[in-house]
Amino acid sequence: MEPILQVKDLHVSFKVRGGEVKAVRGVNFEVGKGETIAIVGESGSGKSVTAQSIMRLIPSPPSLVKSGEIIFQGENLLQKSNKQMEAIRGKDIGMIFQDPMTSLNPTIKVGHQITEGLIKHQSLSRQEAKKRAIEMLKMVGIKNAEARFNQYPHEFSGGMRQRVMIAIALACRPSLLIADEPTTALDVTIQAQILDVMKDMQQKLGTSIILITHDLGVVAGMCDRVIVMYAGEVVETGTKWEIFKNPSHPYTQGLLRSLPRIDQSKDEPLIPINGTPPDLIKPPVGCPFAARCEHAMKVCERIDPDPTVFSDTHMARCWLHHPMAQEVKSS
Amino acid sequence: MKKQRWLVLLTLVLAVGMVLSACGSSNNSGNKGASSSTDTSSSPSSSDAGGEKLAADQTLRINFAADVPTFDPAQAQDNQAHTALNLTYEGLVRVDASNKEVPGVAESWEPSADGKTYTFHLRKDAKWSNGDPVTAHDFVYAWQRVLDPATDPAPAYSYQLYYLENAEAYNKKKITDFSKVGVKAVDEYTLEVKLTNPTPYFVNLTSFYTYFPVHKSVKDNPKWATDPSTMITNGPFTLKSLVTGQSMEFDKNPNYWDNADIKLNKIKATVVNSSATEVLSYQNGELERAGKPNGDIPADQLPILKDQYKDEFKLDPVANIYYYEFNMKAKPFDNAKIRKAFSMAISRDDIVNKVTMGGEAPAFGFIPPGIKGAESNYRDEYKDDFFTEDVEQAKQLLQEGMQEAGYTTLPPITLIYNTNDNHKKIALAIVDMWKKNLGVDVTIQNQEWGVFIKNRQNGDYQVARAGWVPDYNDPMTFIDMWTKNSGNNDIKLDNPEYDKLVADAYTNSDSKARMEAFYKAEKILIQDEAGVMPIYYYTQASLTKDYLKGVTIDYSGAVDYSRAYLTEHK
Amino acid sequence: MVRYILNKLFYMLVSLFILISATFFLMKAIPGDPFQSEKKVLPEIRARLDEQYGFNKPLYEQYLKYLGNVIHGDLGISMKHLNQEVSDLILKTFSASLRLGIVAIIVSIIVGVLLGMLAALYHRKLIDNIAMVLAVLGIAVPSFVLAALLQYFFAFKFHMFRVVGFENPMDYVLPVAALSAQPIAFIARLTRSSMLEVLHADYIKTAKAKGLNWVTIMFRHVVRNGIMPVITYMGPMTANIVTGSVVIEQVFGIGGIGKQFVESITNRDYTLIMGITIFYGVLLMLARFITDLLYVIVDPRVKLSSRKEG
Amino acid sequence: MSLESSAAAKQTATLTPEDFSKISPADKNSEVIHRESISAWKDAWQRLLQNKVAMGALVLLLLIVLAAIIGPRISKYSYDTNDLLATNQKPSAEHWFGTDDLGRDMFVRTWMGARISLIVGLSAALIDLLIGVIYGGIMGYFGGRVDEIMNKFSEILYAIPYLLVTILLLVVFEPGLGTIILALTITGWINMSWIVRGEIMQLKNREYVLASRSLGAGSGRLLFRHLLPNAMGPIIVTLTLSVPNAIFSEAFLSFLGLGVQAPVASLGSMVNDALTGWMYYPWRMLFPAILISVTMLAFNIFGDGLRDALDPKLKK
Repeated sequence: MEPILQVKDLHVSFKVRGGEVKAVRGVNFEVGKGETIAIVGESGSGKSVTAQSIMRLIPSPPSLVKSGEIIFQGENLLQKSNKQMEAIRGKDIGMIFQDPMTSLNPTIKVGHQITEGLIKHQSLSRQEAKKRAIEMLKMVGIKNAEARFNQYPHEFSGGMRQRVMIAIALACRPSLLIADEPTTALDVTIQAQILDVMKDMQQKLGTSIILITHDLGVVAGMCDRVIVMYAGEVVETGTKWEIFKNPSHPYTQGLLRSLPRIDQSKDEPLIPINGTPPDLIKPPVGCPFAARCEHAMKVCERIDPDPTVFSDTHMARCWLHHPMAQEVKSS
Repeated sequence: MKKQRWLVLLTLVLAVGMVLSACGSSNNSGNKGASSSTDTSSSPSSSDAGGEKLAADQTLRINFAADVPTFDPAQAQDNQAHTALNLTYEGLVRVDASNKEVPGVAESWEPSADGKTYTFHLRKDAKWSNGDPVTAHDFVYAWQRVLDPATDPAPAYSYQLYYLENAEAYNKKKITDFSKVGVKAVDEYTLEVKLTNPTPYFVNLTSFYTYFPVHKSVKDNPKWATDPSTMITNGPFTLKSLVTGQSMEFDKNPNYWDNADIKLNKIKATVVNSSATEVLSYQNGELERAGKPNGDIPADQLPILKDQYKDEFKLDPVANIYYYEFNMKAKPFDNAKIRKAFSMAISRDDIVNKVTMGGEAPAFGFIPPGIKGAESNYRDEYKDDFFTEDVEQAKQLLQEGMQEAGYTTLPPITLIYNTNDNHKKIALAIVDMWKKNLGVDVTIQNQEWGVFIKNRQNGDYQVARAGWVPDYNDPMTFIDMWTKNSGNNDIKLDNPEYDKLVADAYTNSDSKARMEAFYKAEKILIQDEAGVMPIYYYTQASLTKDYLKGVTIDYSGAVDYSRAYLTEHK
Repeated sequence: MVRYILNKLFYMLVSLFILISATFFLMKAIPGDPFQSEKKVLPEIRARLDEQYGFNKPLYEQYLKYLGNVIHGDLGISMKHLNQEVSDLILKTFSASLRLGIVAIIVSIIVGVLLGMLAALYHRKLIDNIAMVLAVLGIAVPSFVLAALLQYFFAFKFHMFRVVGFENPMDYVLPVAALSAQPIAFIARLTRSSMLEVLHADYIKTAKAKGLNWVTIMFRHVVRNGIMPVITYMGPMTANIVTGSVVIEQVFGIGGIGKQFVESITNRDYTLIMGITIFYGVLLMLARFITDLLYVIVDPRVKLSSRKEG
Repeated sequence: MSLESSAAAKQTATLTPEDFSKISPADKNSEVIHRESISAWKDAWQRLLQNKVAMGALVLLLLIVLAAIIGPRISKYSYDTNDLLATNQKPSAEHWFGTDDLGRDMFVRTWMGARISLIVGLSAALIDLLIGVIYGGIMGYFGGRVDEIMNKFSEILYAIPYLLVTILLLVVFEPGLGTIILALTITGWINMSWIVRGEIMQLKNREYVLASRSLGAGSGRLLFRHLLPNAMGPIIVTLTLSVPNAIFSEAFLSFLGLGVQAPVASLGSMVNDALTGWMYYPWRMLFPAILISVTMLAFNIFGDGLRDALDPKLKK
């Protein structure tokens, strides 16, 4: 599959009082055409920062891309001027945010929030843009779209607003959609609907999707590949099946264990991951997960492990896969 | 939804429109004054007056600290109205710079032998601003208006006319026939006035605004005195425009009989009640005159301005007195010795030299210099040496007084004054002197004017600040207020001998004997009873540009700008 | 909508009624009356005046009579400015206050919003600091001090303006500056914090994600939402400016209604006190009402039926 | 797909089996995260401590209060003793801040004035707080009809021009500190009550309140143990900002001649006294004017800092 986006060794930091939060520390991944990948992790794991870095939406200062490359359709986005980025945002890459209640401007009619991008990127007239916007609203499953066009965000429910956000993000038919926790703020029943809309739209438009979530349940229904992030690093990547069937990083395992499963017996409790992520102002020298890891070994605290590759698509960064670890364990 | 928002917008537009239209109408009247300021009409005869070259633009700019409450002579009561009415009206006589009566509407007058009847001969060329002649009937009408019980509102100064025979009875509804009142138009140009008592100062009195004539047209229009266009006046100037709280403009009256003597073309007045602003405005060349009586100069600035503007700064002694009243019915001031002790324990020199700094004269009596006596000034004829300041004697008097009244310590004492910077400073200084010299603690309390005056007049006080401005140029105006039944006797002086002296003075036509009576009365008031504590005789501080000439200030401090003029200046 | 306005109107009337009643009795409770002066009015004349003005009647009767007159739109005749209709006096003097007030309000909003926006855009930079120091000074210096200083320096020392006068456009500069210093400061701070909030709002991210350019984002999205709190401040600001103009009118000798009000109390000009009270009351209620309506226009989330807090 | 699979074990050479022994949970040098474990109040306090400008303002305020307390005592002069031989003196070694028009020492008077102004400001703010919290608390807690009626009442009261009521009150009652404070609080509490009402209304539907209620906590306990403490942030901020407001209003009343009784002075009345002659005796206005401005500034800045510290929206 031909990648439309490659993220190479991305480092992003935030300046705060008392130091620099190293939010993203050497992230690598790529997204293929028409592919849906998920970036999974707890809050603060750097997944949102990564996504927003692609769009160059993180405010700078205080944030700063220290190093790395983001190659989109063969061009490094990090070297684009603001003007050039404006031409890419919304047109080639669309984005949906977590909270549909706050992502729409409360004082502007919903329709106009959709047409704004169309008028800018596709030089449509107001009339044409309105036609397209109504079309989009219909596509994302909003009934009575003509009337809805003239309403304000507060007249929409949360789910409906997220549909509008999808319509906005996809109005210009971008080749990549970044969805930053699009369902987190929604009711469970609505979540499924939104995911369906996204899937449906992907089929219709052939868009690649980066889905950012902390919810592995969402991943299962939607994605081709999964990237697990922890403390600013990618700790495991793999296809959906590899991750679910054969999670190779204790953190991934932990995430899966904390998820209710249908085949789970009643007595088997859900197991949370104890502890909290490390302070990224002074990231640990070793494996960042060591402090919370039940399998932690002495080496974990000292040295951050390199990736262990299991297949073309599957890798994890964990000392447990080191040959020596296997020996110690079996001995 | 859409519809609703339109409705909102509509309501908004309507509401704003309402407000704007409300003020639009009054804007016009404001502009009237502004636009007329540009027309400089015929400049005065450039012939020089006594070697001085007149300025081409004879526009005088002055300030009034408050609006003129009324332009109706019958209703006027205050300084502002006094100045304005002196410009717009003229009575039977005028008072000149040396306080002498000179012909006004009356060309001449003569008293009868008993001093109870005056006959005024009116000039034939006196005209109202609309061209009508001013006749004796206009005076009769005006005076009847003042005295008529039906006049609404009742003129508070009607008592100024009580010298006329039966005037008081008519005003108090004891008689209803006005023809019994002592004023009669013998013919168009002869006015005969009968008085109850011989009143040597009566002619002078007719220069006072309550005695001014009023045009008969006012009968049908109760609002005539609020609008320049309906004011028909007979003075040297007419009111041209009036913007409440903002400005007034007076134009020279072409119909005035003596307009050849009137050199000013126009008088523009601002209405600013901040004395600091007034002085700044003067310093900035926006006024030709600032200060009393219509405005004020901040006490803080007096000593500085006195030096900085040596040629422009003026302190005119005026026949007003600043004093404290002791409530003779309230403890501990029901004891004469205590009152006297307090009065003797302060340093009036310090107050005028270091506190007020307005060149006032320390007062040891009650009748100010500038009030006429038998021959010359009363104060020149009778010295105010009723007591001297003496701390030791004051202490002793206080001891004696306390013993008489049976005090070991004095009850708490509060001094009240009405809110004003100058009163405050004086009060603070005096209280401090009492403390230092007598060892007495006195609390001071400032009260808002209305509250203060109510308390004082009701006798709800121990010591109160007071001031008195004469109604006419005779000691009587300072003396008859302390008779038992006088409404102004706030100290509650009750001295039969005093009352008898006043009664005698009323009926006596012999000047010398009257003055003698006043002196005896004053002695009772200040020396024996010590019911009031005189502090100083006022001066009036003002700043006058050196090119402004001919402004006259009368004995009471009232100002007359009608004969003023501007000489050439930069 | 109509129902909302009627409801609002009803409560305004209730407020007005309470205001009138409270002021009436409070005013009558003040010692003194319009006829008092250093020289006491003769008792007979006094009695006649009392009769003419109805002061000899029991208080409740005077009150009911006044209320009746007000309902018929009659504010009566001033007791000090003889024979002048109170309504005339109010309109005449309000003309000056309105001119001063409107200019001050406009200046406050424009300068305040601009300062606030600059400060927000250059957050934590020099411009921000300068703007905020200015804003804070506006809050910290009493208006009567500011007025006196402005007058002294700019009119007297530098001869740039007249000390007294209110006719030419130039005459407005100093009083307006003194009067709007505080509202400017307030609006600038309000705008700054609200702009900062808006700048960090999610929907601004959405707008950026759409690829809109900076200018469009600023004008379509940021400014409109950022100045919304300023609208809520319009009501209190009107009150502030009306109150503040009492001082400014005194210092600059402007014949406005504020000066008139203070004088009317000193003079115990009952009818004028009541008239101005009612006028102020209606004015402020109207200002608040208009603010509410404005808010509805600017913010589609606000419905007329639900009032905003604070 | 090519994964980054370069030298998977660059340091493997130095590793020993010992490195791969498991660490017991007890030995873990687990990350102790401080942020979550401290209470919201301490958290706010720490944020405040970090805000240098706000802390500067607080220190300044404390200094002013201190000076207002001891300032008049360290001088040999008394605030109300006249010295007519030494009026309007420039600042000197004898009189640090000069003297006024009656020769009174300006240093003592300035600090006495500060004392009075602070008393007025603080008392007015505290009374506003008391009435506002009770009234607003009742409105917010009971809601419904009670709220509707009480709220309408406060709205009606709020519609009455404050200046008017204040002036009338000051003229009706005996002038003095008490009357001024009364006049300032007569409508001052309304704003506070609305803030309290809004907070309580928001809070009372929170889970912990519902939980507490379901456990049978009484109204009083709920209001005072659960609701008010949690509404304290906005209340404190409003309180801080209403102190300078009251000080300013008193100054404004002084300008109209309705301030405190002489010889007692507030900063406002001193400025007003000096206003007519300030161009000749600038020190008489300068010291009290600067002090009043600095006080206003400090309260405002500190209030802003408090708001920032207590506002969870700005938490990073």
